[in-house]
Amino acid sequence: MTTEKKEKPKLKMAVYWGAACGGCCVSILDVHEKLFDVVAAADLVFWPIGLDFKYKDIEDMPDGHIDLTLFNGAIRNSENKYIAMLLRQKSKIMVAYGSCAHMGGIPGLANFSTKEELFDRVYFETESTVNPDKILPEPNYKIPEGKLELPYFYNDVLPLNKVVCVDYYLPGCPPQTERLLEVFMAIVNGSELPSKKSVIGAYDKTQCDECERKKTDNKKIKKFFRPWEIEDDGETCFIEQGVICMGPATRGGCGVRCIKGNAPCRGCYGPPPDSPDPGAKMMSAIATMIDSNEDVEIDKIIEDVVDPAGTFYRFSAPDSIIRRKL
Amino acid sequence: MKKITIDPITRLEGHGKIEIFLTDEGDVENVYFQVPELRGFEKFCEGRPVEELSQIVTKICGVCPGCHHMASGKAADAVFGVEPTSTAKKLRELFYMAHFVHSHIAHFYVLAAPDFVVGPTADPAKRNILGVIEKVGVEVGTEVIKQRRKAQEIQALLGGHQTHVVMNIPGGVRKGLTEEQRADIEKTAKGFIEFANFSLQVFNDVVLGNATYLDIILNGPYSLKIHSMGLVDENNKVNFYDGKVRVVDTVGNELCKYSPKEYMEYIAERVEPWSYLKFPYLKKIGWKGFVDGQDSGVYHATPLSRLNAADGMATPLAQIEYERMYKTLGGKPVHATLAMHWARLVELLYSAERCLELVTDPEITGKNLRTEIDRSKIVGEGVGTVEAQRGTLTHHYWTDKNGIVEKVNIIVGTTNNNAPICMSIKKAAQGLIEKGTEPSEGILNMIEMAFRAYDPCFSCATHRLPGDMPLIVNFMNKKGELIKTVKRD
Amino acid sequence: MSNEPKIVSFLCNWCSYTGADLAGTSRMKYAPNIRIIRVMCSGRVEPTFVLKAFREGADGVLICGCHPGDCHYHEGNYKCLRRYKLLKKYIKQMGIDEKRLRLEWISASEGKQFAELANEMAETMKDLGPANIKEKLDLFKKPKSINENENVEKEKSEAI
Amino acid sequence: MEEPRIGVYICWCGTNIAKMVDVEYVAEEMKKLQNVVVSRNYKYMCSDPGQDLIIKDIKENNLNRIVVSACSPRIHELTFRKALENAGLNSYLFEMANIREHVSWVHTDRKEATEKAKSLVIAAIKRVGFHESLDKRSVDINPATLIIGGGIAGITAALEIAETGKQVYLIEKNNCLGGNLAFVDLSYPDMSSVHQILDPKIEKVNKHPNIKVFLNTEIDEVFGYVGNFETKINGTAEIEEILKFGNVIVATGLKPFDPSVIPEYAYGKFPDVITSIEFEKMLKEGAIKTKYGKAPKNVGIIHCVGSRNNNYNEYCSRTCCASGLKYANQLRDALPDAGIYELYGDMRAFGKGCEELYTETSKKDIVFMMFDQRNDLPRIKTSGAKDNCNMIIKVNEKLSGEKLNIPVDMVVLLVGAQAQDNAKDIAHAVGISMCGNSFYIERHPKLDPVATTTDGVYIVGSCQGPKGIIDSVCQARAAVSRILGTIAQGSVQVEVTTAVVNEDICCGCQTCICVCPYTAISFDAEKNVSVVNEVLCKGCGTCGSACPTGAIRCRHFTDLQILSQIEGLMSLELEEV
Repeated sequence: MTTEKKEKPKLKMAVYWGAACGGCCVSILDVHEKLFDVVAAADLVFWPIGLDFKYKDIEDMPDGHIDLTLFNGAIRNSENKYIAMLLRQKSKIMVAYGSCAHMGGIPGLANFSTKEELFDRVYFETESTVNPDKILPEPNYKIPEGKLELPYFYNDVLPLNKVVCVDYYLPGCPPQTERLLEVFMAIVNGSELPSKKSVIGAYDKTQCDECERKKTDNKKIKKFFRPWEIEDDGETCFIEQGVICMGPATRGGCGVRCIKGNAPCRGCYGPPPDSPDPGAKMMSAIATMIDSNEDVEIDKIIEDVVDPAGTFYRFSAPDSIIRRKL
Repeated sequence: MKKITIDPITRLEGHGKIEIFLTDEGDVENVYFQVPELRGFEKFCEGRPVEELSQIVTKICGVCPGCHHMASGKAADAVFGVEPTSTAKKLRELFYMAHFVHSHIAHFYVLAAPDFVVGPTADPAKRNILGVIEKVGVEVGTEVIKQRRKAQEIQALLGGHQTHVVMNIPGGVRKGLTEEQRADIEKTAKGFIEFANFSLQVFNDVVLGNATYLDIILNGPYSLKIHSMGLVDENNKVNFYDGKVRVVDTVGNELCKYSPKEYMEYIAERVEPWSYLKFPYLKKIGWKGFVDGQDSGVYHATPLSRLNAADGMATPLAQIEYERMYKTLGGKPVHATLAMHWARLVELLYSAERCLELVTDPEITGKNLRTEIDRSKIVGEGVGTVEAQRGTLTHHYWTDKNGIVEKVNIIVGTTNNNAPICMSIKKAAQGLIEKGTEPSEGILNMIEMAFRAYDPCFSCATHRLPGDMPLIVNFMNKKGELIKTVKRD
Repeated sequence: MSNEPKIVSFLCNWCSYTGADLAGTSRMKYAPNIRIIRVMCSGRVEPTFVLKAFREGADGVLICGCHPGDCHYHEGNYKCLRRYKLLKKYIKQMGIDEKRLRLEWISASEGKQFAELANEMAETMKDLGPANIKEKLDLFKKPKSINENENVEKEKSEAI
Repeated sequence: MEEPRIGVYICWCGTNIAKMVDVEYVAEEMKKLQNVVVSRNYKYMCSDPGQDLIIKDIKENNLNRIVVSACSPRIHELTFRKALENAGLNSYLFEMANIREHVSWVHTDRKEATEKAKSLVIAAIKRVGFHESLDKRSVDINPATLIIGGGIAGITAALEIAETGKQVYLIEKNNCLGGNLAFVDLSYPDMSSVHQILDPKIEKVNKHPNIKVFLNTEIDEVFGYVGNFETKINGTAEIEEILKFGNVIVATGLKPFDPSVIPEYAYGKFPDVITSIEFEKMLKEGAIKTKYGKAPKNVGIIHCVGSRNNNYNEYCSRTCCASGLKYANQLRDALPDAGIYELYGDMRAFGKGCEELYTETSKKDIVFMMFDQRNDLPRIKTSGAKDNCNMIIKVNEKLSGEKLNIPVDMVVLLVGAQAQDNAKDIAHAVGISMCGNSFYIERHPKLDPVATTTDGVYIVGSCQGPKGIIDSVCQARAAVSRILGTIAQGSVQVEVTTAVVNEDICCGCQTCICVCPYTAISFDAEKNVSVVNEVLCKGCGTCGSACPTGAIRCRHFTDLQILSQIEGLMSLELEEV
């Protein structure tokens, strides 16, 4: 009797971006030589940055046709949202890939201002803009030849899970390529995946666990410093030098890359499990470290925390409890 | 009227959409290139400490984060009124050269080569990097990936983070270079130079050696007579990291030469209701519509324009290639859109050579990485300009006395080319789509080649990777009802 | 009651909660807007709780702890004070009126002061009017399926 | 975690709650909530039938969560927890909603009060769903007892315990035992000599094999929990000693009011204006003399000095009136012809034999005069050249309404009682609370007057409020009986609502370590995680709020529990089931 080895069917994979910078896609490219293994194991059925399939192709697919979708980028407009829903319907596994899809990411900083403020600045006020007729981009614009359409621009940036159900989150800005490969191979080899809705490709422990800088229990802060105000010795915990670092409230997995570059962590890997709002947790921790019980002195010290929202919610504003400016 | 929609334009970073309107007779009546996205960094950088911006703005584009990091870093230096130490400057430029090497390699082999090496109208299934590899051999393919990786590794080493760099800090850089690291980079840099030369050889043999391609480049519907912008050093040689902005007109005379902080006197941006992306033009000439020629305010900022705007290259080998290019293409300035690919390779060689210069500079391993900042000397305004792979990039910040950002203005590389891209596409469409006939796949691809040449980056506004291009062409009647769909597969 | 302002209040077990109990045993009357959550120490109160309260529809949040120096756990109330001050700076950035968040010291014997505080707080909230934070943040509904996706008009209203 | 099956009980508390809150309606509404299996209302939940109701339901409907909505948990939480235990349910699967102190007693609009009560109960229900069984740790009782304060209360307690053969450590901050009583000559109402009562006791204490006395000693921090306390003390010899004990009695007593702050009485200005303490000394020495060594012809005794007056202490010091009468008698015996004037606010001769003493005294040619001790204190002035007396007391006599000038050679000020200056330090050291006047708060004013909210710590004597000898001794013995009770049991159950570190999450940032007021958290460099010593942890939860990762869980006050409580509090309409 002969047993012929069955050819494992190739994984159907889609990659799409909402409001994103392309860094996530580059992180996929950064598999470098492994690109060949990836191509061998998976067919990319949709990847606007790289492949020429159109929305129509997706619409024509049967539901659940795609095995794995890596959705990167946040939801900024009606197009992002439509494609997100389309891909959700067509995909078995929907992964929120990267900080923007996971928590809103940097585009989410826009939630600190309203859409109107944003448009005013970009199309009216910017110094180099000449716009006497106060023209703004319009979702439906009549031209002599016919009609031109643009997506609707939403009031706030949303993480992917606010518009569709997400199976897994693969955090990072962008995700560390090694983490992606681990996850990718796990899926290809059909090895057992963690429970739905959980974060993959990152550790449960936060940055400090990996961070090689010297840490002590001397977490007392008399004055906060901005990175350029200190002579960083490259060895002592940033916080113990008075510089705010999101490391303690941020999952490991990136290889403490920013800290290795002598820059404090800004939190792109998001919170550890069961931490409802990493910004609030970190605010609580940092404030606790303030080394004073005197009303006036505390105020003085806090003056140097120049931008709480932008510091503690650098990547997570749209996914936080108060997700936008009210 | 018929309307052809290409949506999304694929193989580009960020989002793009081409609308081609045909008259009932089937002539191309008009072409619109739309950018359907906006993120509004100009607004949401407000309120942040200015030193944080160099890390925030890299997120404008994950393909050329290094450019935004550098422009931002320089703007922040200006805000704080500090000059980086000379070691810091050299480290930054070294990083930046590696950034150019990786990007230019990627674009030429992965994005441009398919159209030439494999052929513009070749079987789409083969018209991608894998097709290229088939033609030139697997070892070349592996070499491409390897060289790009090495360039990425240098960025990771100096930038801390290979994509979203954290290198700059006002007054300098966060991290220095050790001797053995330097030695490694020196080896790598030599490799770059070899590879750049090899790439030029490939272009020479495969493209220039092929009469058809040469014809497409020189006589195809791919030329646009517009002004050229580029950053030049004190000798008017091409420089990516620093210098003055120079613009030469369609016949090669200097229109203006200004230091980056004066940009607002020379550049203005226009808003169109059908695109989220603005359209810059030369302020002194003014906006004359989507038209080319000496009297138009439209300019481009691309590898080709950089070479057009300069008097030469600052490194010997690149200078030779520079001269050869213009000789072959019949003198300066060159308006053949597709010559951008050649120009890009000349730049690749320059970047590689410059990389070696810097890494062999004794100061590069210096320990003095940062100039102290004196709070009392904070200027509160700063402009930072560099040449991004895709055009002149300017960041302009206003802050309060503590360096907290109050206003931000950004003119991104590709934005410069927004109008030219629209025009090139229109021109190509008009030249290629024949009256009454439904355009073939090859034709549509050749239309896309028009914008592909700009290596446009629409996340900082596009770019391209391997893959073929099935395209849906919708033919609509005047009421906009769909009459017929031609699907290419 | 629904149009009346809602105030969530975190009281430490040893001083403030006992103080509020005293207000009760002394039959002092105060506005019913305040709803009390007991924690062992004001040092347990973290920004997450306050933000959650606002998110769920509170118009105001009141934190009470032992007087400085009187903390049952030595310094918990100081930790609370520090977090409160930073949190205030944050909510201001997020467009929540600072007056909606307040920290006061109430000892076990200050039933009267607590009653007055409760009234004061209710008054302030009435002056400020409803915060409507819940309403504002609930605006975006997650559609069940693509077919249920809101029509263009809805999109428009969201966009504007 | 198993699906919660919640029982909800709304208490009427007679009419206390029912008159202001529609308890039936609230109970009905709660039935709509998910996981609520039974929802009842009852007249007195804390009564035995009330508790039996819960126990019965737990058994019949196998409930696993209980919410009682009644009075303050500070009063009856323990009662109901016991009930759960009796039904075989872990006592922490319980939550209380306070709709009496925080609702019915403070609001006036029934509709609003009912709405508020509703949301408080919903919050409790949402919270209890996330409660977890916590195993109470039963710990052996160390039979030794620490007594802080060597006054009559402390001494009495010490001897009581020592007599049963148990060890006592008696800490006294002064250089001798006896406290304030040691300065007193005779005691009222029977005029018996104090030193005849006190001195033998002191001697017995000093000699007792089971009592170790530390003079000139103050404690700074007591660690641990009921049954297992310990403290470091520096005795006179400056040698550090570690004491271990199972219970603590705080008997730090009181401090006499300093009258120099009352301008009217010119204390310190006139040498013959003296305090009751100074007068007792005089009596002990057996000679009542002015500064010039003469026997006073007229003596004034002023009551309520520093007491019952908003500028000083609002409360009554309880012992002064009787002491005043005692002095009148002692003066009369010593100076048969002297004029004796009692200036009082109200004569509060309460207690066995005291009213009798008042009557007796009034027959002894003593002039009693009443003044308004709140708004119109008597004023002591210098006498003129021709009046042959030391000073003049100007007083507006309240009953006659006359302005009187009383010539006196000596004035005795009946100074009130105040809490000790270091009352707060002691409170912190042993972890008990103080009321407004820095006197310590008992667990329950009527039902549990000597215990405190901290298990194993008792308060006796004047540190809880001004007292005479009798009350102090009663309290001391009461506390002793409680302590001997627990010692007899040999073990006691302790709270386990401490903080705990999830080692899979903790990143070792060590933020929590310097946050803990009890140095209960240490760093395990091996595992790179923080570790909580549950013996030292008092469960304040500050570390939990400081932890940036959420690795520290504050048992029974977890993020999840509090966040869901907030949701409940704010939930507008109830989801149907």
